[in-house]
Amino acid sequence: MKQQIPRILVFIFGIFLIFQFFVPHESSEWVFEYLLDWNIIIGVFALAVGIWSLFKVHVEKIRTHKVGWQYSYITLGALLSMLIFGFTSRNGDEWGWFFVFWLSAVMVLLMIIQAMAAKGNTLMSVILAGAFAVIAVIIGAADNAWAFHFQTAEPLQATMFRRSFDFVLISIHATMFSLLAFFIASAAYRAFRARNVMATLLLLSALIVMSRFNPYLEPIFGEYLARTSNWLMNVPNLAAQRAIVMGVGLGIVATALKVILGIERGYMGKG
Amino acid sequence: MNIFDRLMQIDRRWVFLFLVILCVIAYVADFQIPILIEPEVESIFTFIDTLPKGSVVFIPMDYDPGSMAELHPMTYAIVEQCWRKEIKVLITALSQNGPGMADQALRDIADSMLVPKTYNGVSYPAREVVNGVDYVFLGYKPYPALVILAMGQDFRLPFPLDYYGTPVDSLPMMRGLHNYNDLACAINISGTNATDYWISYGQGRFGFPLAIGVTGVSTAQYYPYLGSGQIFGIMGGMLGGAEYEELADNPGNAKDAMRVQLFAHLVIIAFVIMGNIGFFATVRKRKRQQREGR
Amino acid sequence: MRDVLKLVTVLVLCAWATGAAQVEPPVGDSLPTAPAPPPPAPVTNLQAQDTENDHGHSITLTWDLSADDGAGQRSVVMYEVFRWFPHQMDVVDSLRDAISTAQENVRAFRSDLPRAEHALRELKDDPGKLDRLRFSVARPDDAAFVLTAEYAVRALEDTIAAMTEQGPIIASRIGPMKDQFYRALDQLREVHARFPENGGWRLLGQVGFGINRYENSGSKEKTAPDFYPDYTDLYYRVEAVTADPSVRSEAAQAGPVQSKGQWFHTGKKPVLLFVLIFFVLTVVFVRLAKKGTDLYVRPLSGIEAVDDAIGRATEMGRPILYILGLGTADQVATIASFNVLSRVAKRVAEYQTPIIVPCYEPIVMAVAQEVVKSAYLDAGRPDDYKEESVFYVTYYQFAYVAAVNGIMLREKPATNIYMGKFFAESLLLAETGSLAGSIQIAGTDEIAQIPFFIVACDYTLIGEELYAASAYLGREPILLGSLKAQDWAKAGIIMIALVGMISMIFNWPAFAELFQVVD
Amino acid sequence: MDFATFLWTTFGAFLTLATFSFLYKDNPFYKFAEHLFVGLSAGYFTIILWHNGLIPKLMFQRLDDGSSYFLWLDSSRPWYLIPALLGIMMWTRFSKKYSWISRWPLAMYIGIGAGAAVPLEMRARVNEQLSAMMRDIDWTYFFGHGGFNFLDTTSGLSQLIVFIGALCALMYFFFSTPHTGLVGGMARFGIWILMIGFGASFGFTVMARISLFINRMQFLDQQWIQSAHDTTNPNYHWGYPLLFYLLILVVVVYIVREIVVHAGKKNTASTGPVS
Repeated sequence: MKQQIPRILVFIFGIFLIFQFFVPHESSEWVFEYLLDWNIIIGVFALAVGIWSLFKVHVEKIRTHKVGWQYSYITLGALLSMLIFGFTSRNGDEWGWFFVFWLSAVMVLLMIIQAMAAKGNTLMSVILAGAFAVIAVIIGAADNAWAFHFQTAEPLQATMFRRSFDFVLISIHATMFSLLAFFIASAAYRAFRARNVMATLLLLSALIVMSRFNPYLEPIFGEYLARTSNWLMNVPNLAAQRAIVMGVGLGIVATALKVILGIERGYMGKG
Repeated sequence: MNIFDRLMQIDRRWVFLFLVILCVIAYVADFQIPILIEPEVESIFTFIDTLPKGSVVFIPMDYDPGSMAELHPMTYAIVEQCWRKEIKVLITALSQNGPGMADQALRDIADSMLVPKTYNGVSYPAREVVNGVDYVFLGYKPYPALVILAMGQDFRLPFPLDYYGTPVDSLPMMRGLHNYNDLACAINISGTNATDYWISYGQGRFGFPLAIGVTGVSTAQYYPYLGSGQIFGIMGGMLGGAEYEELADNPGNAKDAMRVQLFAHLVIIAFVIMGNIGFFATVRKRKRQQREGR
Repeated sequence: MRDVLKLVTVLVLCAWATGAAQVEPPVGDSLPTAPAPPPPAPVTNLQAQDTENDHGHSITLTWDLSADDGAGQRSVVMYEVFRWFPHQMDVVDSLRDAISTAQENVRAFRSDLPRAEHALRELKDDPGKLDRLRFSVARPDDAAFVLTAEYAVRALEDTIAAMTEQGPIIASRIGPMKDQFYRALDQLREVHARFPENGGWRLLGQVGFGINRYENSGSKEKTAPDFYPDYTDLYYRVEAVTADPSVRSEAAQAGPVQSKGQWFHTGKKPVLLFVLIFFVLTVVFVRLAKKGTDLYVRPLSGIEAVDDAIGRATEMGRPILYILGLGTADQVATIASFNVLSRVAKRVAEYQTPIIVPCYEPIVMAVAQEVVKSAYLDAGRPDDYKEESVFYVTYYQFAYVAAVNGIMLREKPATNIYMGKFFAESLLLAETGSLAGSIQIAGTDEIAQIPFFIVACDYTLIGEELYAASAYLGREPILLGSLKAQDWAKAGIIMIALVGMISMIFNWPAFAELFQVVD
Repeated sequence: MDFATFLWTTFGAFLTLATFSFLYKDNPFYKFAEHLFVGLSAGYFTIILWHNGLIPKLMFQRLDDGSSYFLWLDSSRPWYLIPALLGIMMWTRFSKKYSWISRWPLAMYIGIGAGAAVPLEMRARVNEQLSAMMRDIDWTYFFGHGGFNFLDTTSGLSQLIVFIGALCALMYFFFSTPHTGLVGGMARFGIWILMIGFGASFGFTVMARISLFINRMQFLDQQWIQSAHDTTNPNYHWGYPLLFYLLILVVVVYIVREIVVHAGKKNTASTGPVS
């Protein structure tokens, strides 16, 4: 029951979608779009399971005092804050009691974590969680300087959401990405050693392409460097790409067919 | 542990420190360096340069703040070139955290349009760019492949509303603009693999002329599609952006970043050569020991 | 084989160098200039059929050019295409517009009402806030008008009253209008059949001189303005028009013709051919493998490294880090990674080494949890499976990388395995892993990232080796059989490419066209 | 730049420096930035998926005929009940006992993905590339336009090299034949072509990575350092330089502490820096 039905479902949907590609008729297109909607909706529901797993892992880390458990409070606090910023927006220009509401909501979260993570007396944190929750609800209902928006996409333009995206998310995102500049240098230094023919070819073509735009080498090599790196990108690289693209194409079709026909069951856990 | 062994095992953090110092020095001192133009970039510039007034260029900006550094110069150069030549621009952002950044970029370019400029000898008056007339920004929808397929039928299918929440039908520019057949071309500026979907699901299925502006890392990956004619041009990373700025005679971030690029590349090449010198020295030394040892 | 190739190339070179004269392209003709020409000759042999390989709602018109286009008086500038529309179509269009405007109002009421009510409450208790509130109110259009708080309050009260009272009425009228609209749509078929009573010709579009083809394709969505139903008798007219629009030829008429969707896309035959051949090859070789024929498979360094990497982890008592990449669960690279994970998890269960699987996407996490749990079950140690070994991090590329880098440096795993789709973050993960001193095995089909894995990792599976990894790890005959099928398909493609290229040398393109996919 | 924005910019600069400190070693600043980033980004994506993915697709459409229904439960499109049920079946993963039920929607999800991929990938990767390969070699300009020019990428010779290179690289990926004799020779030529191609694409991307670092330098320079000392700014006051030097102080203190600790460790036991 647990194994057969999933495998039958994969077979039915897989075969149907393989042949749907060859049927341009209106109804087949309609079913194709409808099935793709299924995947989106399942994806949206699955997000809740994901957030729950994230929450559980960090609470577990706090409970067992694993290395760096203090930082888990920051992750869960940031998660709740972003959700609050994402569902609220101010009506006018004042903030009213918004920040007090935000703090009390975060305190409710901390108390819940304390209750789940604490081994001994959880009564105290449960009472505190209730108290802060009451404060948050009162402010939420009474304060009309800001409002909740679950149906309209207004909060996406709200200040706090925009600011925490532009200055926090973008800053760390772009900096993590720029670490690559250093890692590409250290990887090149560590690995580009002419140990054998293959490594030498890798090294030489990399060096040529890295000095393609170098104006100071122009008097020595003239525009041969640029032309050679262009040739390297358009001939050997093109050949390599073509072979890999075709190989991967066959690999994808082979794996997909194995999964649909049930030959390969690893994805469902059957080793 | 003679000099060559030490050359072989420099701790990578010295490499990092040396790279930081040199890049900062190159960033602070400012002098211009020449830029060489590649045919793949020139074909995009001439295609847009020869478009008549009022045609619509579709620019799917599928990148996020992470690859903003390499791709913003291309977007700024192309969108300004279109607006200066009164070509309308339709924009989507299919990368999940791209819409905010794309919206901000459009506002920047619109501000720079308020100043009269001369490019390649042609002088353009200041012009107020109006949302809904000169450009429409449709915003983000998840699952790029499905959105591209749906836009083949009609832009309104995945985007009943534009990014700012106004219904698409009420925008003057969108009247008569239903799907890819009503566009002059599409220039996909992307830092994600949405470009693969644009090539196989978009251009592959609906056949509109497509050019791409991608990050340096994935430029090589798309050369086969240039070879097989599925796309008519490629702008690769910062260099592609600098070349387009050179062609459009509109110097921006890309051109003056090329100076730092030069020094950084020299540092990396130097370290690679040092590593190899150390490597060959130790190999020769080990061979000599083996010969003596025997 | 090599000297045959050399011979062929040299032969072709000599043949080419001697012959190959270029044929001059025909000289373009000049634009027609005639004062008031007599009407041009009409279009001949006008045919209308249903467009091939589409989802219906599309008719293709083809005709022979008018005698005066490019020859004779050279007076034809363009062709205009008309279609016969019954008056019923106007009813349908007007209903459609009425419905969309009604929906527009309801949407506006729903978003403006709360804001107006809020502005009214604010103004009532403190008129000074006038300029800081966002609301839209009807104002008299003389320039000298200054918006005062009292005026705003009165205007807001009126708009709110109007909205609350009219809103439901308009909303309630939408439903019946929709039924009327769909009933009118259903009558279109027999109304079209009663051609030519109560209807008229309407211009569809124009094509330039020298073009003899026009495609009239409407949308399949009933709510779209250019929709027209399938299986309905349609009539078309084409007129040749000169520079002066009033001077035009008589109309050539075609019809009745019906549009319909096809059930098989003939242009995609080569793809179907390849898929079926591949299907047959896979089934044949899997059956062969079941009968136990011995199958040689070349050694794959990356795969052998997996076994002793897990051994190393057990000796050092350090965990194994398995990263499924940034793909979603419906991408085949991620599915292949699940298969590899199930084999690695089985071995890890046997050696009782801890395994850490940080996941990027919730569904990938769900499937990975199932895979690892069943692997522990297969290894006979269901209770060793720790719930939090497979967990969700975040569906955001670089936050995921930051977290995984942190895990690498804190947990110091003995082995990092990267299998699946990787993008710009591949080098970040690999370099941090080497910083933490772990053995690293990577496999991806993202071509742009393979060089980084080759440079930074100890073993790398290139492109399709990722898809072969699970067959190698499991060593099950039927999986090795499917690898054989893949090789045969590859050999087939190489043969087709060779024959195709040589056939093009002898400029006989028919063979290549066999495999050309037409959309 | 008003003070609130400058406050956010300084926080952004702090996070930038904290993330860069990862190059030195894993330290509390990096841990803070990492955990903040994970929490915020998980929340961000949930919000984006709710507003852009969930609402327009499912709930918002219900408003057009004047009345709104709860997400999918709506009479005009009852067939959307099925994905809703599948979604709810996904929620069985919350309970250990019934989590096997979630295998059904997962199986459909993978089945739809795998099924859709087979023809699309076969067409996009195999058919298109095969047709692109089966094009004629340009014999008239076999040795390049304008006299012998090996580097001309559109010359017949280059096209021949691409053709043969691609075939040999495909040969390299043969799994079930030993790489000996002719196949071995062609496979070796194939892996050489692969390595040259990978080296070229590695070299090409170095520039992309450096440009990312340039962007961060520009952020720190133009938006943070310059606006901290931009006296022409109307609402400039003592707060700006104070924040700026406060952050500089934190950085300097950390560096000095590391040097002292490191020097201390050096003369006790000469271990190199933690590599």
